[in-house]
Amino acid sequence: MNADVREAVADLLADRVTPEVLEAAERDGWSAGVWEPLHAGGFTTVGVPEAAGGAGGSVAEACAVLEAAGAAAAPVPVAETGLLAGRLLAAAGLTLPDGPLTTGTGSVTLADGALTGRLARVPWASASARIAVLADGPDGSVVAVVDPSDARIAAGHNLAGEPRETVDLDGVVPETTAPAPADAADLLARRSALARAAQIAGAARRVLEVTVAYTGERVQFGRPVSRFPAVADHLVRIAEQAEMAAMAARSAAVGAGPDGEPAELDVAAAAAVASEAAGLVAAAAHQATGAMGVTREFALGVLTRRLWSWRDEWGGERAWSTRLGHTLAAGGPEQLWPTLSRGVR
Amino acid sequence: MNADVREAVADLLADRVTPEVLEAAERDGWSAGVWEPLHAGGFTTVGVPEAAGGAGGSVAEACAVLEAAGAAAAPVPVAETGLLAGRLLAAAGLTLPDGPLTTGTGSVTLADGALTGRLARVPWASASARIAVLADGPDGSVVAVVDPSDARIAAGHNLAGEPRETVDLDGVVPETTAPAPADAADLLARRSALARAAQIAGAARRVLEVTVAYTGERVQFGRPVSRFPAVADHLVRIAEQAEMAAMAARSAAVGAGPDGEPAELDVAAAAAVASEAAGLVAAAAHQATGAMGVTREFALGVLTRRLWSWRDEWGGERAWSTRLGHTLAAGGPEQLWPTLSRGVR
Amino acid sequence: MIFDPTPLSADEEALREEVRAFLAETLPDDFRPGLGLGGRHDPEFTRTLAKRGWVGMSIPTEYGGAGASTVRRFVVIEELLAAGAPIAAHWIAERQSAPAFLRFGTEEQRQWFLPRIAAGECWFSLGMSEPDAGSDLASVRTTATPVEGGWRVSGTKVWTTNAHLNHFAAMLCRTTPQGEGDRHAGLSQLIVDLSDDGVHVSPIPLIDGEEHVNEVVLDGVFVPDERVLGEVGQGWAQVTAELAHERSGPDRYLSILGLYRAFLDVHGRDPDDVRAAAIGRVGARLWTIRQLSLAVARSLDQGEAPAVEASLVKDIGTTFEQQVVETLRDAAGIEIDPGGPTMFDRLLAECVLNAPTWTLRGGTTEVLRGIAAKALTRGAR
Amino acid sequence: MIFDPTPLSADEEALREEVRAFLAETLPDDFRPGLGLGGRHDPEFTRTLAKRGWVGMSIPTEYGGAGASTVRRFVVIEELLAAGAPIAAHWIAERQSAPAFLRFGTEEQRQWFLPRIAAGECWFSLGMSEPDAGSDLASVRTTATPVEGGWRVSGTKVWTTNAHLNHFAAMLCRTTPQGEGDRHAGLSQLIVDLSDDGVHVSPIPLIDGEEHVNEVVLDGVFVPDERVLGEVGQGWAQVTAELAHERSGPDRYLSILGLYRAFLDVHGRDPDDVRAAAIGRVGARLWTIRQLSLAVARSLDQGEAPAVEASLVKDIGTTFEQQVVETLRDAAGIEIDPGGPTMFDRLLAECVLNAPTWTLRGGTTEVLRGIAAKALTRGAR
Repeated sequence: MNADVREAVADLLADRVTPEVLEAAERDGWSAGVWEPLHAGGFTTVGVPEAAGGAGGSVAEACAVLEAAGAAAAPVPVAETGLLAGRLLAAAGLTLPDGPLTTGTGSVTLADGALTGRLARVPWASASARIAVLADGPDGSVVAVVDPSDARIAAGHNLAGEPRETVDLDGVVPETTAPAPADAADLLARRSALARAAQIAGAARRVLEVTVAYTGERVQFGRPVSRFPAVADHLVRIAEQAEMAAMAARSAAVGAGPDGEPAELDVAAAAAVASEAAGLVAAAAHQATGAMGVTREFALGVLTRRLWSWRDEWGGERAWSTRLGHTLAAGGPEQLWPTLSRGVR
Repeated sequence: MNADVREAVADLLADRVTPEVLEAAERDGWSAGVWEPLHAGGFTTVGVPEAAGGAGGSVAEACAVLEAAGAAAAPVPVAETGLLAGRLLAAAGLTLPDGPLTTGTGSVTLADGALTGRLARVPWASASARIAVLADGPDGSVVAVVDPSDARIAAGHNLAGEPRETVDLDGVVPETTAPAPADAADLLARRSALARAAQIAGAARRVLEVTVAYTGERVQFGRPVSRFPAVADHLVRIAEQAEMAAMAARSAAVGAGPDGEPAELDVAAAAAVASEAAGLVAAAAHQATGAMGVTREFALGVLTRRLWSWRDEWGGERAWSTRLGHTLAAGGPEQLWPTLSRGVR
Repeated sequence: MIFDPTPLSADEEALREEVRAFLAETLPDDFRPGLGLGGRHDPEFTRTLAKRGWVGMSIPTEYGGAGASTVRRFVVIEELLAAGAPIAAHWIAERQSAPAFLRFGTEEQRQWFLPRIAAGECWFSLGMSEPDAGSDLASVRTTATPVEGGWRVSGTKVWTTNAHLNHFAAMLCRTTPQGEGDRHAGLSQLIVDLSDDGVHVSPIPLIDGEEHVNEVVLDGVFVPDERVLGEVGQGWAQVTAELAHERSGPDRYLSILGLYRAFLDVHGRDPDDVRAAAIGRVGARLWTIRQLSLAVARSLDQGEAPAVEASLVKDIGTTFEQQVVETLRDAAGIEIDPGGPTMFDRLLAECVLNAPTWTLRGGTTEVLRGIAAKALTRGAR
Repeated sequence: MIFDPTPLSADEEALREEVRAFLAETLPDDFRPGLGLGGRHDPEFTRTLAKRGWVGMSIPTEYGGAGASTVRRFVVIEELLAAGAPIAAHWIAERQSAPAFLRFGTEEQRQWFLPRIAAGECWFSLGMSEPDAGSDLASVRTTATPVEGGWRVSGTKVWTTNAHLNHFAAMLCRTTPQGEGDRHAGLSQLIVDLSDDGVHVSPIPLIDGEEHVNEVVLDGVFVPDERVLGEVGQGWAQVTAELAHERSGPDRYLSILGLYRAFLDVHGRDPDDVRAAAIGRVGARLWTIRQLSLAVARSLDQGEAPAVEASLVKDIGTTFEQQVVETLRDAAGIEIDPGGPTMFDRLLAECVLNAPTWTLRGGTTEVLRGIAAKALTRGAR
């Protein structure tokens, strides 16, 4: 099931995310040409209940989409539209606006019907049709829908050239608001970290393919460089870390169950493992491919620049490890093994 | 000069520290047969002023002795007698008692002429003729000389089977006392950490020799295993870390100047580098030598068990790195490079 | 490659709870968990386990076993290893010898050995390594010479764990002199009775002071024809198949669980961020590797042969175990004290001395990475 | 092996202070330090340095240089790199080309090139790598064919830093067709004037968005005989000697100093223990590696040839630099923001993108370790 979703998205993106499209997306801020077919196929809102206007499906299926999107380096807010903003809106009983969506973290207040505050490093803000904002209202937390053209947006990027923008709300009147569930912020943070873990897993897997292919074709001193023990060793490390990242992300996603949210412990573990894997995979791949790997023409940099970015977004290895460690420590030694050996559902 | 000292001690120990002697020392707590010639040659109190009954010489020369002793895994308190207890006594204006000496850390009080308190993990306490104790007296810090037979001593060891004993003083009347200089404790800690760094440097160098020799002789699949890239890689890592440890320990020692004490920053750097090197060298050597390396008959374990012990005594890699980091941070960014590029004297 | 996570069924979870309850009842409160190769050699414990059907679980019922799936065996083994239970007596018999008899043994051998293994009454050692051979297992010099009704075996084996306690060992022997060609030809597996007069077992002391591995000198030991395991001359193929079997199980990531638990107990109460990060790092990786290992077990039950995946998981696991020791040691920030007051002190000392051997068991890091690299690059062409 | 630490003389320390004062005066307050290969290409700065005698310092006075020792040059270079000063214009000319002219050049070449290099007016690129060659530098396909009065050169070179800005490049060319035997025979070094009409330079965009490395296509470029560097056919020996020259200098551990300083500035005020440990780790290793590198320099001045030591130091240094980026990134615990408000933000982004190239310069990790391993095991037999 999840494998089918992954394959469908991979097929759909295969010929669409070309080097030219990626270069253009870095200039333009995103790629409408990649977005349209994904959106038309219903892949941008997998994991958001149909009742809220989403495509339905589990968090695991949404992560399957993200793995494929990560492998393709698709320059569009697919994680943000579905698992992040989409589910945030749905949880507050709101219906999804059409088009790309995003959300971000920051301190925003709703007073007298207007929003004031700043969201930092919001992914794809300018390219989005709407921004879902979690704000402090007079009667508690609310989810508000904002048109980005009502906000002041300052440019910003990650290492991969993906937009990460500063969104200032100076008394912006939202289109809609609704009370947010008590755990909305925490669940959003979990899904965000899980989304990046899934993207990392996909990209890491693709790095393995690219690196194996290149080192298999490239001949030095009369034989393919993949036969040199040092290079072969890099390939094995990449494979191991790609397996780790994928298993961690998938386990956390599957553990969410058919309608549920991923567990805190699972997300923490997946984020920590995927974040570390991202760095190790990128380093080993560049070591194996040498100078060619750092040229802009070669397929590797597109992926490693994303790995280097995604691993720290919504918390990196140390942050999630620390959080997980405090949780495990609080459980005490007796609960350690029962907690860690709790199976996926 | 330092090289001459190293060589003299290495020559002296070469035939004396045999596997049988080491096994016996683990049973007996030390080796009188190794101690005697070192002591007779004046090598146990190098770095302690002649005026105090030491052999004279600089901290760097003392560390040269320790490098050679570390390489030989000499089961005797040569660091403790000279750089540690010896200099502690000398700094308080006391003359060295004859025979092996030691010292330790803990909370000890001098009141009404008697010492009360506990010293933890004191090296070679039972084997020592006297223990130099830094205690809080009524008029400030004092250095006291205690006969170990007046104390309660509980057995204890490090991973290498070297005695690390608990010394309880229950109202012990010291043989002598003298006011301690204000910075006695801090300087003792520095010299202690530097001493272990020097021992690590010597042992790491010896691990390289043992591992290169073994992997060069051992034939597998028809050629020496040192020719296998994975093994060759381990050898290079061992060499690199041995160079790092030696350069760090020697730089800190030479930096102390002819009569001085090693600088805090230098010791912190040396201890951090040597401590990390110890673990890396031991791991790589065992990986390169396989099953043979973990047998008790083979020369490697004698050294690696010491590396695994010494790296954490008087503070390990993280403790010294943290201390160094706070010092460098306090100096601020402008002073960073000037501080680190201050040459050895 | 890249597995999907596999859920445990309600039955499998119930089995886990059963084993857990049994262990809580059986092991004393101050029990010191065994590390590494599966804990201490305790015939009594092994027999008690066997009564519950938890020894030789995958042996078919007709031979006295439980006929259990790989995953059910995984569940039981995992709990035993997590507790550091004393399972060394039956460890090799159940993990290696029983599957070997099932695959290569005669019907008579199966009927004789398997019920005894499942009863916890028949314990095996491995007889593969020889002096100066290292990972070059094919450089076997122990020879078996055909004699009336069987073979006469002479040679020396090393690293034979618990040969002084166990009943039998499957010894890899040269049954045809080595020719010019294939170094792997002419090898056979013979079941040697370790109580035979010609068998001389002496301990090889290790740097941790333990003496549970042995040198075994075979001095003209007679092995009857009916104790040849599998085909004469096929020893190499049989042994490599066995090695693959032992690759990716829970023993590849649970050697450190006792240490980890003790760290939480001693240094994990309201930890600072350095210690919390260490706890989290270990936990996150353990949680993930466990899913990988379980996925291999499930895939075996589904009739697949995930040899490369198993190699990767083993390499990941043993590397992880060594890192854990360093991570927890660093986070504790203490001098190692083998006789120290806490369980963590004592287990840390044991782990530091033993960790170097963890990457040697069942194929070194280099061998495993070689297998994996070959598969990866083959896939690409 | 294993060096002793070497003290700097009062003179050498005074020189350091002089350079430091000069830089404090010359570089603007908000100066963004250059990383990696020695900062930006700034002819004006190079000329200013040259006026002080700090370009081509080791060139003898008779050729317009300062005739300085290796250690004095080390001191100056170290301060320039520590500040991340814009020294790219003269970097290769002074580090590689000047020593090559001194060792292999004709008297005429020395008299023409060396004073210009020392004056900061003559800038060089390297022409070694070719497409699909990687570390296999001997697989040269650029050919130089003898013609009346010189050679005609055709082929393609890649990874030629600043070829669009510099005056010359020493190009490794095949002057005799490759035979069956020694792949290293028949190579020669020719000095190509990069302003020649037959030279076509185009940028190779890198993942950091920079375009300072080039592909250089040589389309029948004429090189007169007097621009052959060294002996025809001896190119390989000359090039490997040059590579040894560039191994263990301060550029192997100072690429990260700007980042490290910025970390202290932004994240190092009253740091928690995690950040303090990171600061200390970097500092301790930097302090040590610097002494190793200095020891190599001193040993060169004493007439020794520490080629193996230099390889080890280079490998230690570049590995260290890559680790530093990870250590500081982890300790900062921030999202990388290439356009972020702090110098640390911007330098971290640059370092993460560039770090992969640091182990490629001057012999890859694998090549260096190969050299060292050979020396280590030779010593043992």
